[in-house]
Amino acid sequence: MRDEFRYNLTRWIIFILVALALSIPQFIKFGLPWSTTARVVHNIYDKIESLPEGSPVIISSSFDPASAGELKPMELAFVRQCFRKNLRVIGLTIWGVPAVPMMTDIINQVAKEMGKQYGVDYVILPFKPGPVYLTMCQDFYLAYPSDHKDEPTKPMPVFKGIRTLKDIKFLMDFAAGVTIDYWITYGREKAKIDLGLGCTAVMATDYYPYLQSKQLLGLIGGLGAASQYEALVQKPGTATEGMRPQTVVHLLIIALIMVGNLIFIVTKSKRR
Amino acid sequence: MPSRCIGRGEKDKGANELHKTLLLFIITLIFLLSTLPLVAQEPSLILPEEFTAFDTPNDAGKSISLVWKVSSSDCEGVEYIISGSTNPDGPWQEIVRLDATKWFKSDAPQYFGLGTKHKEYHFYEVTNIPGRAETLTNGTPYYFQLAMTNGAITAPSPTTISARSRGNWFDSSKTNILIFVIIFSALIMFFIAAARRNPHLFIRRIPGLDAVEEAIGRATEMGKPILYLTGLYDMSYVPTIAATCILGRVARKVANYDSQIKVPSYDPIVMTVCQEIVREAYLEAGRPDAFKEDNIFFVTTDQFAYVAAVDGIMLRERPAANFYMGYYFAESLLLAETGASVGAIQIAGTDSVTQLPFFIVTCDYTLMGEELYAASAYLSREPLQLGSLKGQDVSKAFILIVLLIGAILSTSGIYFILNLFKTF
Amino acid sequence: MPAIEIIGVWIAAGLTLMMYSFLYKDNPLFKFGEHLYVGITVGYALCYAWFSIVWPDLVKPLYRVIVATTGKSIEPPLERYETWWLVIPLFFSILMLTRFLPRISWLSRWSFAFIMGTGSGMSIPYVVSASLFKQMEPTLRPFIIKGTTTTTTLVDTTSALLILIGVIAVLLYFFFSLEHKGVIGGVARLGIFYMMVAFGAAFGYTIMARESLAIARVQELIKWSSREYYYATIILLVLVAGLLALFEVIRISSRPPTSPKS
Amino acid sequence: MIAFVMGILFIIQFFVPHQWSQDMLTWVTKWLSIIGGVTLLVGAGSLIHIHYAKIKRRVAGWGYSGVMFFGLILSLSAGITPALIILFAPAQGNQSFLGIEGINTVPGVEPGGPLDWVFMKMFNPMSATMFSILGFFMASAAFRAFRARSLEATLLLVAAVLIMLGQTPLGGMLWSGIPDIMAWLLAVPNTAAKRAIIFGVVLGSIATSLRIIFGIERSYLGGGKE
Repeated sequence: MRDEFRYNLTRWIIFILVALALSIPQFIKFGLPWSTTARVVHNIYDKIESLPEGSPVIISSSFDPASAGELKPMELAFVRQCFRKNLRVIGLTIWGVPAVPMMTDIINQVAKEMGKQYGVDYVILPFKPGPVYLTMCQDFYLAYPSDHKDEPTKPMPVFKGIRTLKDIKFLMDFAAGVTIDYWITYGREKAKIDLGLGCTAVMATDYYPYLQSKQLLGLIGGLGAASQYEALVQKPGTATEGMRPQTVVHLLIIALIMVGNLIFIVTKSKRR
Repeated sequence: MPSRCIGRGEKDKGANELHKTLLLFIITLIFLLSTLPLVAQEPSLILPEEFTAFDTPNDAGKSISLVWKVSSSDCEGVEYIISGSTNPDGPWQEIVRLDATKWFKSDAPQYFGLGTKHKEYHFYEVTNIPGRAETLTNGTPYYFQLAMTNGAITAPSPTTISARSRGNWFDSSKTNILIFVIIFSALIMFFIAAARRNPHLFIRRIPGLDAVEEAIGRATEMGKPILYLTGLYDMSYVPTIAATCILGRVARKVANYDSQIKVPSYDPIVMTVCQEIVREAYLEAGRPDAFKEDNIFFVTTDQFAYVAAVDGIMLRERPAANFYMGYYFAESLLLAETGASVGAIQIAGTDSVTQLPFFIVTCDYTLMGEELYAASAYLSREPLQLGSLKGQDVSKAFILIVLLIGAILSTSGIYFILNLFKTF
Repeated sequence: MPAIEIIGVWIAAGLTLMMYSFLYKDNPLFKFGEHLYVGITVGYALCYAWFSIVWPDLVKPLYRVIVATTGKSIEPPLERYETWWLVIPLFFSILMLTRFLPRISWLSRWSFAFIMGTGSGMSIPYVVSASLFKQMEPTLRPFIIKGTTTTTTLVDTTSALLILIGVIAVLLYFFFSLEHKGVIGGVARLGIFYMMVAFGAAFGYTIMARESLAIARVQELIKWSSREYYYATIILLVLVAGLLALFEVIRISSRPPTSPKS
Repeated sequence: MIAFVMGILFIIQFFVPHQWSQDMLTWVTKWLSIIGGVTLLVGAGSLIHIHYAKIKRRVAGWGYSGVMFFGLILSLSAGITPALIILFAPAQGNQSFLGIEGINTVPGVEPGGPLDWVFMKMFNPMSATMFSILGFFMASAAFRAFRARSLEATLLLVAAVLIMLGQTPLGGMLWSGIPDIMAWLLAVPNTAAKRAIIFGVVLGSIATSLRIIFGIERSYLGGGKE
C-alpha cells in the first residue's frame, strides 16, 4: 500500500508539472517565430497557389474530435487559403460518422468569414461507408447523389464540369487514420489525382516514403507543421498559440528523460 | 523561320539520306506551290506521313488515338489542326490545335509502352468532337483529317482516315502487376502446401525467444510470478493467435521451472483459449496438478479499466517478468511504464507500429512486427502461418535482389529492370 | 449568450474534468464518463447509419422502384441507381442481420464472405501497384544524382545510396530463411539502426501529438473558466476534486479493518 | 465460395478496362457502401446486446451499463425527435411513404440541432480528452521508463529528442542546423526503414487476402475457435 502510494505520488507530481507547463504559457505570451518552413509543408502551399481560380479541390476531412486539436487548425488554414484563391471547395469524408459535423463546422466557419456561398463556392457531402473513393472515380454523382442536406448535387454550380474524381485538381486529406492509404491506393492509382496529406503527428513519419515516390505532393504533420502553415497563410490561429506550451512541454519531457536516465545510470553503476 | 525548323532534321545523323530526300521534296514542293498563283511566298509545310487512327488501347472505349510521324517542318509556331466528323465527306469540325513541338507518342506510355522510337511519332487522343455528344460512341465510325499551319499558310489534309472506338478486354500496361500477383499467389499456395507435408521448413531462430527463456529463469530464481498479456484484439486477429502460440511455449517452460504464470485477459473467448493452452502445457510438462485455473482470468473489455486493473496487479504482486504479446493501443505506454518502474524484466512483441517505439524504450527485448508472426510460426509449426511466412520470405528475397541489381543497372544507364516495375 | 450554450459548456467542461480524473486513479467518475461516451457514440452512429445510408441509399430507392413498377408516376423521376439491382445489397443486408438470431446466424457469414472476398480481391492489384511497384520505382532509380554544384551532387547521391542500403538492410532483417550470421548478420544489424532512427522519429512525433491534444483541451478549459461562462471550469474542478475525496473516504471507511491484502 | 468468386472477379476486374467491368466496379462498390451502413447497425446492435445482458445478469458494475443506455437513448432521441416532428408536422405536403420521404439526411445534425448539440457538447469533449490523457502519462513514462538500455534504445531516444526540438520553433532558434538534420532524418533513414516495412506489410496483407479468397483463412468469420 505504501509502495503504491509512493508510486502514485511521483506520478502526480509529474502530472502537476505537465499541467503547469501546458497552462502557464497560455497566459504569458512570448513570440516564437519559425526560422524556416519545412519543404514538405511548403509544397502544399505552393501547389494551391499555382492552381487557377475556380479549380475544384476536395478536402477529405477524416478525423473526429479526438484528433481535432492537431488537425482542425491546419484544415482551417488550408480552407482559408483555398477560399482566398477562389477555388471551389468540396468537403467530404471517407472516415466515419463523427467526421461530418467537425468538417461542417470548420468549412462553414471560414466560408462565413470570407463571404462564400454554399453550393457555388463550396459544398459539404455526407459520409458514405465502403469504397466510395472507387465509386467516385467512376461517377461522382453515383457516389454522392446529394449533399449532407439532401440537395441533389448535380445541378449545383460548384460541381460544374466535374464528372469523376479525375476532374478534381487537388485532394487534401486531413487524416487521423488510414484514409490516406485509400486515396493513395485507389484515388491516385485510378484517377491520377494529386494528393496532399495533413495528418496527426503520430502518422507523419509513416508517409515519408510516399513523398519521395511523389505519390504525395506534400505533408503537414502535427501541430508544429500546422503552425507553419498558419504562418504561410498569414493568419495565426490556435496552432501558433499552441506552440508556446508545446515548446515548454517538450523541454519538460526532454528534461525528464535526461534526469530519469541519469538516475538509471547512477543506480546501475552503484549496483556494480 | 525555315532555318530553325531544319534544326530538327539535323539531329538525326544516320538519316542523312532521308534528309536529302526531304530537302528534295521541299524544293519540289516549293516549286510546285510557287507555280500556283495566290499561294504565299514562304516555304511551305511538309505534311507528316503515316497518319493513322485506331481505338485507344487499354481503355473502356469512347476514345480514338491518332498517330502520325514527326514532320521535318515541326517547330515552334507550327500547329497541327485535327478535325473530325461522323461522315467521310464532312462537314468537318475542328477538334483541336496542337503545338507541333509537343504531343509525342512517348507521352503516353500507358498505351504504347516505353519504346524509344515513340519519340518519332505524334499522338493525340480524341475523346469528343465539339458540338456532338459529350463523348464518342463505341462502335460508331469517326473520320479524321490532319492539317498543318504556321500561322501564315495552312497545308490541308491529304487523307481522311477513320476508326471506331471500343472497350478493351485487357489492359496491357498492367501486365507486370498481373504477373506479380500470379507468381506471388502461386508461391504462397505452394509453401502452405509444402508446410502441410513437411512442418519443419527452415526458419531462423528468433533471438527474442532466447530472451523469453532467460526471463522465465530469472523469475524462478526470484520466486515471483510471470505476467503474460495477449493484447487487446480478440481471437480472430493474427497477432492474438500468435500471442497464444507463444504463450503455449512460455507456459511449458514455466511448468518445468515450477514458477507461476498469470494471464489477465481482455476478452472472455481469449481467456478460455489461454486456459486450454496453459492447461495443455502443464500436462505436457507432466505437472497437471500444478495448473491453477484461477491464474488465467478475465478482467474487463474496457481499455482503461483493464489498464488500471493490470497496473494494480503489477504493483501488488511485483512480477519478475512481464510479457506483452499481441496487438496494443494507447494503453501500451501505461502498462509498460508501470512494469518498468517495478523493475520487472519486460519482453514485448507487437505488430502495432505506433506502439513499437514505446515498447522498445521500456522493455528489455521487443519482437518487432513480423518477428512476432515468425516467432509464432517457429514455435507452432502451423502450416498456414509457416507457409505464408515462407512464401513472403521468398518474395522478399526477390524484391531485395531486384532492388540491388536494378539500382546498380539503372545507375550504369540500363533501365530495363526499372521499366519492368513502372506502373501507369 | 443563450442559456443552452452555457449549459452545454458546463456539461462539456464537467465531462472533460471527469475524464481527467483518471489521472488520479480509476474511479467511478471516470467510469461514468466512459460509459456515457460509449452510449452516445453508439446512438449517434445508429442515427447516422439509418438516416444517412440505409434509408436514402437502400430503403427509399427500393420503395420508389416498387412504386414505379406498380405503374404510379413518381416525383422526382427515378435516378440511374434506382433499379431492381438494389435487391442484391438488400439480400446481403438481411443476411447480416441474422446475426441476432442465434439459430440462423451462420447465414451472416455469407455477407461477411461477400464483403471480405470483394474487398480482398479489389485490394490485391491496387496494393501491388501503389505500395509495392510505386515504392520500388524510386529505389530502382540511379543513385548517382547530378546536382547543380558538387556539394549537392555529393549530398543527393549519398542520400539516395543510404536509402537503397537502408531498404535492403531492413528487408534482410525481416528475412527469416537465413541465420543472421557474418555479413548477413552485420547488414541486418544495420537494418536495426535504420529502424531505430525511424522509430525514434515516430516516437518524437507521437509525444508531440499527445501534448498537442492536451494543449487543445487546456485551451478550451481556460476559455470556459472565464466570467462569460460563469467560471464553469473552476467550480467544476472543485466539485470533481471534492467527489474524488468523498469516494476515497467512503472506500477507506467501508474497508474491513483487518484486510489481509493491505 | 462467395469470397472466392468475388475475390477472383475483382482481381480480374483491375486488368479489364472494358465498360462492363467498369460498371460492375461502380455498382459493387455502391453495394458495399450500403452493406457497410447495415454493418454499422449490426455493430451497434451487438454492443447493446452485451450491455443488456450485463444489466440482466446484474454483473458487477452493471450500473455503468445503465449509464451507457442513458447516453444511447439521449443521442437516439436527439436524432429521432426531429424526424418525428417532420413526420407528424401537418405542414408536410408530400406524404407518400410514411410521410418521411423528406428525410434523407440525419435529422437534427444541422448546426444548432439537438443531435449536433449532443455531439459538440458531450461527444466532442470526451473523445478529445481520452487521448489527451496520454499527454500526461507520456511525461511520467519519460521520467520513469524511457531508458537508454542499449545502443538501439539510445539511438531511438536521440532521434526522438531531435524531432521534438525540430518540431517546435525552438529547435531552429537554438541552432539553425536542427531543422535541416530533422528533415534529413525523416527523408533518408526514416524513408528507407518505413519503405522496407511497407514492403513487409504489403506482402503480409496480400497473403492474408489470398488466404481469404482461397477460403483457408476463416478467422474473419468470427469466433476463431468457437
